[in-house]
Amino acid sequence: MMMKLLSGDSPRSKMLSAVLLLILFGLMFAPFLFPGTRSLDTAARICIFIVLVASYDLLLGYTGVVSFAHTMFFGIGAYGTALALVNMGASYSAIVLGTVCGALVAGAFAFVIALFSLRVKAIFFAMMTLAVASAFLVLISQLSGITGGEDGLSYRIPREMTPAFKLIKEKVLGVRLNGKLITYYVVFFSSLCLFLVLLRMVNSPFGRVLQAIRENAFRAEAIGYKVVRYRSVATILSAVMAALAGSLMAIWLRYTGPATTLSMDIMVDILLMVVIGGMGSMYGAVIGAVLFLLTQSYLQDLLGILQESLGSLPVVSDVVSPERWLLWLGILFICSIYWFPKGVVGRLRGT
Amino acid sequence: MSDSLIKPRIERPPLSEVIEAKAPLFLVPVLMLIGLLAIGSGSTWLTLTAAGLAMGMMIFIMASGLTVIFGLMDVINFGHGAFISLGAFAGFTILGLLGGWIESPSIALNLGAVLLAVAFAMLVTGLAGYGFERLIVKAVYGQHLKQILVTMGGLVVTQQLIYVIWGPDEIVLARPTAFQGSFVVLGAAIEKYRVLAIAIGLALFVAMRLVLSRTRIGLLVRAGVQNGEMVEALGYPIQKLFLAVFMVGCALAGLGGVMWGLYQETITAHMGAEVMISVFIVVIIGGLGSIEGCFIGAMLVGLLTNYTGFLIPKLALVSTILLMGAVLMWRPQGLYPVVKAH
Amino acid sequence: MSDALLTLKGVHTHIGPYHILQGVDLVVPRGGVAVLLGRNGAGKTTTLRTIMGLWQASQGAILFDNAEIQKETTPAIAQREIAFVPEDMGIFTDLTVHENMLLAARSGAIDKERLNWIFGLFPPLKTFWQSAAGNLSGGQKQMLAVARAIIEPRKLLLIDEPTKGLAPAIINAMIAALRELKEMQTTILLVEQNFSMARAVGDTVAVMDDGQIVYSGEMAELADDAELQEKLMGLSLEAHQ
Amino acid sequence: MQADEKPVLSTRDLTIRFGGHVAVDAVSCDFHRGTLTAIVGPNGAGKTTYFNLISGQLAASSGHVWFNGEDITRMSVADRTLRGIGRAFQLTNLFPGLSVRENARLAVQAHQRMGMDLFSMADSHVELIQRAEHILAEVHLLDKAEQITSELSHGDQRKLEVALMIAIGPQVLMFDEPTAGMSVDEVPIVLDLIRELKQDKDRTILLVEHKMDVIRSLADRIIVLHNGELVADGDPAEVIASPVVQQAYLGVAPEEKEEGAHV
Repeated sequence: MMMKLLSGDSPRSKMLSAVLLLILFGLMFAPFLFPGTRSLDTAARICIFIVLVASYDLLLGYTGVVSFAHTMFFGIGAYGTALALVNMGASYSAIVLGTVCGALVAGAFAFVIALFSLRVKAIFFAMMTLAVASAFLVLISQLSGITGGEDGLSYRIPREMTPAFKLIKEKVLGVRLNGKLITYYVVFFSSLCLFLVLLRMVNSPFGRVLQAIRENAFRAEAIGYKVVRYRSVATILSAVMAALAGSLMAIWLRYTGPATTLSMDIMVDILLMVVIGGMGSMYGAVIGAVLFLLTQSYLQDLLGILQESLGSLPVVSDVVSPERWLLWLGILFICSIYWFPKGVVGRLRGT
Repeated sequence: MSDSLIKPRIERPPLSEVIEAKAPLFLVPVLMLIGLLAIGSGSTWLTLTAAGLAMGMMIFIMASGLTVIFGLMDVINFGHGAFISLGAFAGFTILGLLGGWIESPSIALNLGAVLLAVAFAMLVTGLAGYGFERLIVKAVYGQHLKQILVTMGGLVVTQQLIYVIWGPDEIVLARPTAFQGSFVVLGAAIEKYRVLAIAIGLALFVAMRLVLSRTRIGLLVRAGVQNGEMVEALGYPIQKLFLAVFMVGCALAGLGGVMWGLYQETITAHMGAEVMISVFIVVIIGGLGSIEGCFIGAMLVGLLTNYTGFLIPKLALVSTILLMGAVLMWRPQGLYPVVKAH
Repeated sequence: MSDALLTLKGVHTHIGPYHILQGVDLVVPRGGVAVLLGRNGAGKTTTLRTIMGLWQASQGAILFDNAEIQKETTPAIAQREIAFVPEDMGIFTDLTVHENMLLAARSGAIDKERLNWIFGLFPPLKTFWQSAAGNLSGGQKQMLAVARAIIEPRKLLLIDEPTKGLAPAIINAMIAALRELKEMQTTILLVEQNFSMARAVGDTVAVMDDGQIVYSGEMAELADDAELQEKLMGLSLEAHQ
Repeated sequence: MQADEKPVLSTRDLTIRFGGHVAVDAVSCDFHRGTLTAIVGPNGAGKTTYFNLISGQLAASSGHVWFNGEDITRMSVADRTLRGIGRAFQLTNLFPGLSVRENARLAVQAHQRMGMDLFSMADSHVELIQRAEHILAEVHLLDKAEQITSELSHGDQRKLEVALMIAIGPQVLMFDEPTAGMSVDEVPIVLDLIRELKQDKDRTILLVEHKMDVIRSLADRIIVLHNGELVADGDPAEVIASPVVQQAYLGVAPEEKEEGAHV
């Protein structure tokens, strides 16, 4: 049963299994284990980014295609849901309709991009997606009449999903059972399902073909797989999954703007998460997202302490200043590409 | 020796092929004409065209380094944008120190300050390019996937280092006095700085073409683009050539950075990454590895951005994407591909 | 062994999983034309590329002018005055004939007298001096490839199948050129599949098969011994007639 | 060979030009079921290019390729493969990071056209895996099924190369120098394999090979390419002995006169 859920793709390492179980447990009981708005927000972001990063890994790690348009698809999903909620009011049907439309539009966009550029060199595809995604970002920022421009969109979601809604009056284990909690679990279980679906996809006959294409596209074609078609489908699937993650983000934040969904900074973050966690393994996405977001939220505190103790040295204190955490992750990222290309997961598996 | 078989013979290509080959040359004039028809007003059109050409020239300066590096080494440096920012910051540091020169009404002092700033920026970015090539790029020649990732990592790290050195805030600096204001030509206001940018861009384009066609280094670069192995077998260390070209490419990014910074009068660590979008579009339109294609592509993007920026402001960047799509439908490899994208 | 310009001792070369050269021993005497024969895939091209440092020998020694060169880079080896004409000719097709030649002249300038001599050997090069090399025919490209190698005097020429796919008249032009070079005491290591070409210019001959030298000796000996030829060429022609 | 039977594969005036160079020049040839045809010729004669035109890696400049009465000249590599044209490459061409079993399984899966199955578990298709293992057994690789392909010896990689070709259920099998770069003791294994494959009279085998002893022991027929043209076609013994082959391999005739003039 367990193996079937994991699609036969076991972590293959005691250490990795333990870490994954810890993460699962931590996220499942996050509201009770780590009470507080900030930690719940971090937990929800982790759930959503696991899906987002895993869907990116489908493309980068499994198919060997570098795309910089992943945040565009993430944004399309988020804006789809957001626009539906803004225009149709806070209803469940708006959420469903927005999510479905977002996913469809993302898939269609991905199809067009694939049509144009997947026949050519990886570099070409990377440049093209970067340009298209940036133009999309600018377009969204400028169409302020529809998208709210730089300010983004704030909207209401159904009352049952807001903090104002109380499930029961009493606190359970010191935690108030309100609508926010419900939303968290909606996010958590949706993410879990999406992740398991992705895990199934990469372990399906289709997923194996993607790996074959990554290993040797020429030969994949010569045993009867149409490489362009498979790459296109992978691009579309990855885009749809990213859009669904975007919808979850829209619901969780009750706000959608360029900075939270479309920005190139997020694209870089995703890249860092995939590579540091481990390309070509869905579990790498989990580890990468957890590691990165925890660092983002809490390492700054740590570096802040470090900086205070080094306060007197001018350059050193700049380099370890809390705002410069990305510098260190960037260096870690480059090092991992060179020295442990299978990332943390590869390390834990001892390969 | 029977001469019949080795008799000199070169086939003349049919006229249609000649026209097809030259067709990209007409794109810029055609776009200008369409712009004139769409805008209607001659003086507005002239202002926009000057602005477009100036913008195109600056993008060309930044893109030329990237495309030459790609042609020769098969490396696309996604961190190229970091060198644009780095150059801008280095140049602005010098301009900041020479504040008196900039504010003085003397053209000589103004120009001197700008030249010093440019020289320093190119020096810094050239040296940074040396480090970048040795530390980051050298180990991933020929591995595109890793190359994209690793140079992207380099971009992140360099941006952060800029923050460390210059602080997180943007720097605002007015242009030297002599380059403020505009000329009035045929009733159209043309900013002085744009004229300067066009002049520098043109000079660079001509200089690059001359270096490539007339000098030994240029000969080596052109040969290396085609067959690096044979260049080595003729006794030239191609790794050194790679390094030199990489440094020059980065120095050009630095030059472009200073010019772009002076144009915007504001610089941020992200500015390079932002301009890179146009740079990539230009390189794709021009065809990977081609200086001529890059030049035409840059002019097209510059002009189109300014025309649509005037006509339908919200679609300025999107229009260049559409242009890219159109060019790729016509020529899937770009206008003048030196390196096949397959 | 003072008369040997180039010596290979037990050279092994691996390319990926392939073990191509499996202990090659080869001597190229100073001032002579050594021919390397053998069927496709025997390792002839790999031998030349290994000498040039384009592929690294995994084992063994390569001595040129009494110096070990097997660890050196390709440019360093070329600067020892070795010229290489690769199998695919390595023409820079976007460059003109002139520019191709100019690049091969490492001193930076082309010696006029020598150039005229080359024009005499290969007249089409003069005609197309300013044309893009890509417009030349296959035979003309091959002429350019050889001309590039001899634009300046070199100690050793490595030439890989200069007759491949060429018309007889051009092959004869090649033979004439190689004979002139031979008279000028240029040392040449020539890879060939075309035995008549080999016989026309070779002093010594080595035959390769499966990554090893299976025969080496004087060309005259092999040329006279039909039985040996059959055995070595792998084509027992007369046996079936 | 039944000459009256319709050919499985035929090429008609098949030509490809690279710039001015004609690499394959109007080659017309029929290949019949149950035969093994060896294709010989000196370096650069166009043998591998001819293969590439048949299997689709290169697009013909003119002429046609027919397979079972269908014109496949403009078809993609994948479509030709699925129709039954299998190819073992000159340079080993596998999925290096995957296991040997997975390599074979992928080829079987392609043959069953199951690549677009998104939601079943690849490992749950037992019949597929069994078929893959059966094929691995056929090429004597079953005991190495768990190994990562890049770690195999060169000889074993060549066997796997053949396994991938068999797995796609081909009617036409194309071997491009199957023994190139192999050590002496590995060569017979591959030759035996080809011999076994030849037993199946439904299969048509095309073989590019240089070693004449190999050709003599395997081929029913030889065709000779020289400078892209088909210059000889027929019974092995006759073709090997023919002057045209002699000339193609040993050099050009005019040279003799030249020699006379100089010596």
